[in-house]
Amino acid sequence: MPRIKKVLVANRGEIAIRVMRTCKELGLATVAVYSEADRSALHTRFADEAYCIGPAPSRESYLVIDNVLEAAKKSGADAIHPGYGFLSENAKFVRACEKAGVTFIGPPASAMDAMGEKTHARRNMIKAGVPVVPGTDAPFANFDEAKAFAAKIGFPVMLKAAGGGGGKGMRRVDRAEDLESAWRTAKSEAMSAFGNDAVYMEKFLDQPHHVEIQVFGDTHGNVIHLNERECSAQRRNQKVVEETPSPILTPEMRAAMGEVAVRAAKAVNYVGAGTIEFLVDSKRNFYFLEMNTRLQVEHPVTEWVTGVDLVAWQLHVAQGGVLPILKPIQPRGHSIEVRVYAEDPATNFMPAPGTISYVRVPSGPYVRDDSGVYAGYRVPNFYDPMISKLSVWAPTRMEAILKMRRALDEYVLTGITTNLRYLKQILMHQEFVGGNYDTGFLGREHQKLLGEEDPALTRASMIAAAVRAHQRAEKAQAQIAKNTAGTGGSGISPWRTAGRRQAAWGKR
Amino acid sequence: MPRIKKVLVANRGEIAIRVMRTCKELGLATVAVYSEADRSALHTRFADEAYCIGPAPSRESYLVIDNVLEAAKKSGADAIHPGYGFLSENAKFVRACEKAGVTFIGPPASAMDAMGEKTHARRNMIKAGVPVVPGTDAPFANFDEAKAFAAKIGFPVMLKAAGGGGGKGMRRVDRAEDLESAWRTAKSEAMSAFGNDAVYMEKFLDQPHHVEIQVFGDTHGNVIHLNERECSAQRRNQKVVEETPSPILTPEMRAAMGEVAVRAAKAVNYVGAGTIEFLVDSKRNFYFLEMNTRLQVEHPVTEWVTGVDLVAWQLHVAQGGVLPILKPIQPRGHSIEVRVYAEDPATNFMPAPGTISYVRVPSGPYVRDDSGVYAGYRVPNFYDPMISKLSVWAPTRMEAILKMRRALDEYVLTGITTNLRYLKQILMHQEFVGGNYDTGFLGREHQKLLGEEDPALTRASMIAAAVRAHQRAEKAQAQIAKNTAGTGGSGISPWRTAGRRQAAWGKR
Amino acid sequence: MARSTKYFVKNLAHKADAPAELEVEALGDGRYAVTFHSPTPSPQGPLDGKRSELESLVLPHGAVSMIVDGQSYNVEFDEKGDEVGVLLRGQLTRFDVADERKVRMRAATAAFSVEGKQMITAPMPGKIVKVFVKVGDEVKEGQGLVVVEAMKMENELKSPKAGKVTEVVAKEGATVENGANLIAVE
Amino acid sequence: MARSTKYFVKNLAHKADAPAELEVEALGDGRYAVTFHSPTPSPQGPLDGKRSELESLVLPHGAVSMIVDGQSYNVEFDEKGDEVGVLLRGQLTRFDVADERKVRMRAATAAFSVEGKQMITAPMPGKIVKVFVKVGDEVKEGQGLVVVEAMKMENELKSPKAGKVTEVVAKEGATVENGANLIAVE
Repeated sequence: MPRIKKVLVANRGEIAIRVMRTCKELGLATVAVYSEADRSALHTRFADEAYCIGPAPSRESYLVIDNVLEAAKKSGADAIHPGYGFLSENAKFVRACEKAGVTFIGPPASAMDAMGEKTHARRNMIKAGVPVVPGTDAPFANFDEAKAFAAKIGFPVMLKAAGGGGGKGMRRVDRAEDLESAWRTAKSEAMSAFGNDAVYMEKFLDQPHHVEIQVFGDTHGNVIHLNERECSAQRRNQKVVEETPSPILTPEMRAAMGEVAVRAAKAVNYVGAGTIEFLVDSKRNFYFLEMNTRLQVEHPVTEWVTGVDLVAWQLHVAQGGVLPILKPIQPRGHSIEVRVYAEDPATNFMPAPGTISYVRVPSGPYVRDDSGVYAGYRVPNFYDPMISKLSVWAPTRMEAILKMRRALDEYVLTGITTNLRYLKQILMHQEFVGGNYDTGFLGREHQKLLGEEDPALTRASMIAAAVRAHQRAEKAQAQIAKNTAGTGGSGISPWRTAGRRQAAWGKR
Repeated sequence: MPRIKKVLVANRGEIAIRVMRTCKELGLATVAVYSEADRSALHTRFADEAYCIGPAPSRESYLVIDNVLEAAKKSGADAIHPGYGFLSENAKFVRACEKAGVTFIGPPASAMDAMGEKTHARRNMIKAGVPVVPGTDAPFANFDEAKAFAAKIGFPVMLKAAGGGGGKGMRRVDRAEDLESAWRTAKSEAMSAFGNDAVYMEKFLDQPHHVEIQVFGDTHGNVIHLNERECSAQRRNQKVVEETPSPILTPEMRAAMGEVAVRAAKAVNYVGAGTIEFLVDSKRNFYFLEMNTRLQVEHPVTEWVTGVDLVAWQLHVAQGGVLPILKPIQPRGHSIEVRVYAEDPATNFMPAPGTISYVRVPSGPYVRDDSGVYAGYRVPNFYDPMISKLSVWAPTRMEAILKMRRALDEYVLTGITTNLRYLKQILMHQEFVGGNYDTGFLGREHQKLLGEEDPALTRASMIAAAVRAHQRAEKAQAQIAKNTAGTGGSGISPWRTAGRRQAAWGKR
Repeated sequence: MARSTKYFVKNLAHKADAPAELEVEALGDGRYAVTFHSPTPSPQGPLDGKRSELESLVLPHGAVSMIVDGQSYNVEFDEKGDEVGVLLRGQLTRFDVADERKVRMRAATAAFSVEGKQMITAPMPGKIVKVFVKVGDEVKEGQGLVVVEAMKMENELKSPKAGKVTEVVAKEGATVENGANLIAVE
Repeated sequence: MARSTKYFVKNLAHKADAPAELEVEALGDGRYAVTFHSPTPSPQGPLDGKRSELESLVLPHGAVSMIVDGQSYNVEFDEKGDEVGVLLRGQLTRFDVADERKVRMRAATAAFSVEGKQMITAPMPGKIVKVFVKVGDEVKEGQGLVVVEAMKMENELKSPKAGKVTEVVAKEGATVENGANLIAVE
């Protein structure tokens, strides 16, 4: 394969910056694409070249394959890194890149096909001997089959649509007598959502742990794993805190899950960075959930404990290189990542776009901030509101927790509402500190995680607020005095003075 | 020893922040001291408590033992971390802390005494069997002794004052016929500088490498070393780039130097973090130069490759803890640090204090910025102009160099003159990349390191400058149009308009 | 302005509670004395009339470095309309801060009912600095009608409703008493 | 202002060289066309009259994001007096930038000899906007004497020396020709 010289990053924000950083280190030219809403985004400014690919909505810009490829052609980019989200798991895009003669930095389209569709992936995994959540490996022919199967695996069970996800055609059933009505509504919902009323059944796992294994393959048939990540701290089914090693894994479990993950990846001839997601039940049985055929948001924690630059490996493998390391890498120390969002945890995590007035990111030993924003930047309301991934490393888990708390206290980001305080509360919570938290943790503890006031800090804050008001009044007074003196006193138009005083007070 | 609960950091700027970060992680309260010039400094804002200890000049504030101890008393601090510089190597201060019942985080006064004075340290090391630069172990009784000794070790030689350093009473002598006049001037200079005309002689090492070993001791008699740092990139005898491992060291040399360093530290019953500095000649012989009885500026590179938080260890040992690790730590990967100064390399590194208008620090994988500044901060002209230590880690030296270049390109700091471009040129220079650079490197290559223009970038910069001028003119015009419209046109006072236009143009 | 001013600080997380009263006295050189007075017990702990002296340095980007009894607080402010968010040691607290003048202004505004003819009255003794409207003008809700100066600060009184100006009693430069009729909007 | 303006850009690392001439044309929506004209060959490479279209977005903190033929430049500026430092892809270059009006003003100033009586003259046709001094005033070197408006921009003419104003020919509002006497300082 020819050497890559110029990489177009078909993404935006912090992940585009992350990918470009490695490209720059490797001496590769970088090309950004941007929507009209992202002209001032940091990734547009950070790249060597930048091309506009359409209006703000992503389906008219970042998701338009032709526009991305046209930018690649204009710039002469010989490779495209998709980041995550957008076109990163779109097999059609992979094929279009191939046709255009541009290297897609990711797995082949065939591996995406094999893992992209739920029941298909499930069957592939069952064939490869990978444990999946107990259930049927094909849709039921009729209700009696479903009834018999439920009796066999035991309630609670999940009815799931074979044709698609997103919660549509999905029903949790706790008792046998509720099965028939759930069966009917699931089927009709599946039909209207996917035009396909096929449903299948899985054992319902109550508040499992979400543990995933990072895998990496090359074009020479080598596949290795780079240990696990614990991702059970989820709000509204979205990860907000990730760590590695998982506090619930034993070395034996890590080896077993790693072996299964490599087997799963090999079954679909996987190439590049990928992640096998598992659910782990309270008895520490683990079940295949899905494969993400791309880089993950939480890849920095793996980088911290392995010393590997995963994006550098992606580029290496995309050029036909052999994986630099072929045996398991023992994790060194502990790493935690938090996702900083422009959102308000108190109002059900409502996104809170707006203009950032000031930023000072934490730093110092073993603290890494991957962000895509800057002071004065307006976070647009068209895209995911994640503005930074903050990650830390320390020799032990407890030290990593202490370091992350310190880093969160240092993080100053004003002008918009963020989840920084909420993240700090998670890191302070005894269940998190204990390490045995499941996917129900954040939902269950929501009220507590919104935080309580420290009366001493509230008092200091009140003093600060009152003195601030006083200082502004003083400043306004000084301004008036100055203006009056400058124009000879009484001759000044009161209208003017009013205007100035108001200006001095800002928009209050 | 009692547990430390509150730490006063008797320092300022980035090192104060560095120390406080670890204290915060460990749950220790932090106390800053500040001079009148440092009321707005980041360390004053970063600490839990802050006390003013005097006017701007450090001899009236940071160097006044009584003022520091008074702040410790007021705040109830039970320990003092001295950082580096200021009182960090002052045995009198250590004794004063002891008397005040405050734990000094550093070595005992006796170890400072043993290492603080040059000839004393030299004799102590010779006694301990540590190789020193070949020379006399005591001052000469008369000139004939000196003449005979020079003939024995061979020219060139260095005549050095026994009573003090700083270049005073120091003469390089290349030929036998120059010795007598040098002898006379060195002695008279030593007398007037130190009130002591004793001189001794050392072999002159031509452009040696400066390699140092980090050592650590505890109160239980354990001393270990944490590998070396290569610090040969020096301008005006000050380190600007440091790295570990040293590119010129073999594992055997590392082991040998480490062993000698540990022996040196044990000879003075050393406790805490310390550094044994060596000169290495072209035949890779190494000689004891001096010991720094404190944390070094370049400690982050050691932290990167060992995973140790040296400040946390200092705190641990100060409370009587046993060193957490007692066997050598194999360095993992490679780390480089650069010192970012507010100075102008083109005018002989003249300090360039002033107000920082904008900062965006580099980040991303394995990049660490230890700085003590922020946008809007005025770098005062009373202290060392170092504003940040930027360090990186990578699996190999070449990758670390590439990463540092990327990080330096990312560093945006406007409003004051810095050495950022100069540092980038060092990282680009073939001699540095080759790894075999000695202490003469930066001086020899000075002109080249000031950098050359890239014509393409100069052209783009010219375009940017012209368009910028045009945009400002446009803005000024728009402002005039607005003002004119707002007041009904011709009725406006021309004086007012002029004032506004000038305001719109800033101070041009 | 007065060297000492009283501020009413309401914690927006406890809206039902009465605001705390803080008296701020400028001591010069960025030093202030703040005394807590509170009419009712408060969830912010006992507000006992204790006087704190402090130093407050305004930084270029609008944040403040405040040192109270040796405690150093790095304070960032986030302002949205009349509210101010105070971020201090990782805690963000939202307050409504008003001085006495503003409190009276608000009381005056709160007394408005927006139906029918609305008479805008002076919320405190002061001087009419500016009248923006004349009889017959169409005004929008929230549009400025008149500026009254009191306690050396100016405050703009706004129309409580959209409508037409039917009376203009206020005269620029005139001194008015508390409650004096100024402008009617119908 | 004219849609197209010529700027003289001198690289301060090569002070002896003639400045490059760049014609900047505003195309609207933050887009500009820049054409290089240079009287002499330059160390900045052949300046061949090539026209580049570009987009320049001014960011809140004063930096600029400039995209020229797809190349994205993040540009920070560092201004000190008349000089501007341009930091772009790690290279810092210092320039002196002047438009035609400013160049003529400077030529006028440069013609001054600071000994004896100095007559300040109009550097180009324009209108006297403001006269700051009257006969008999003591002035310092660099003190503003008169403001002349030309090409819709105002420029303040400063005293070349400390001394006394001996003549004031300029009248506010008057139109003056190139070279007209304005003010004498002795």
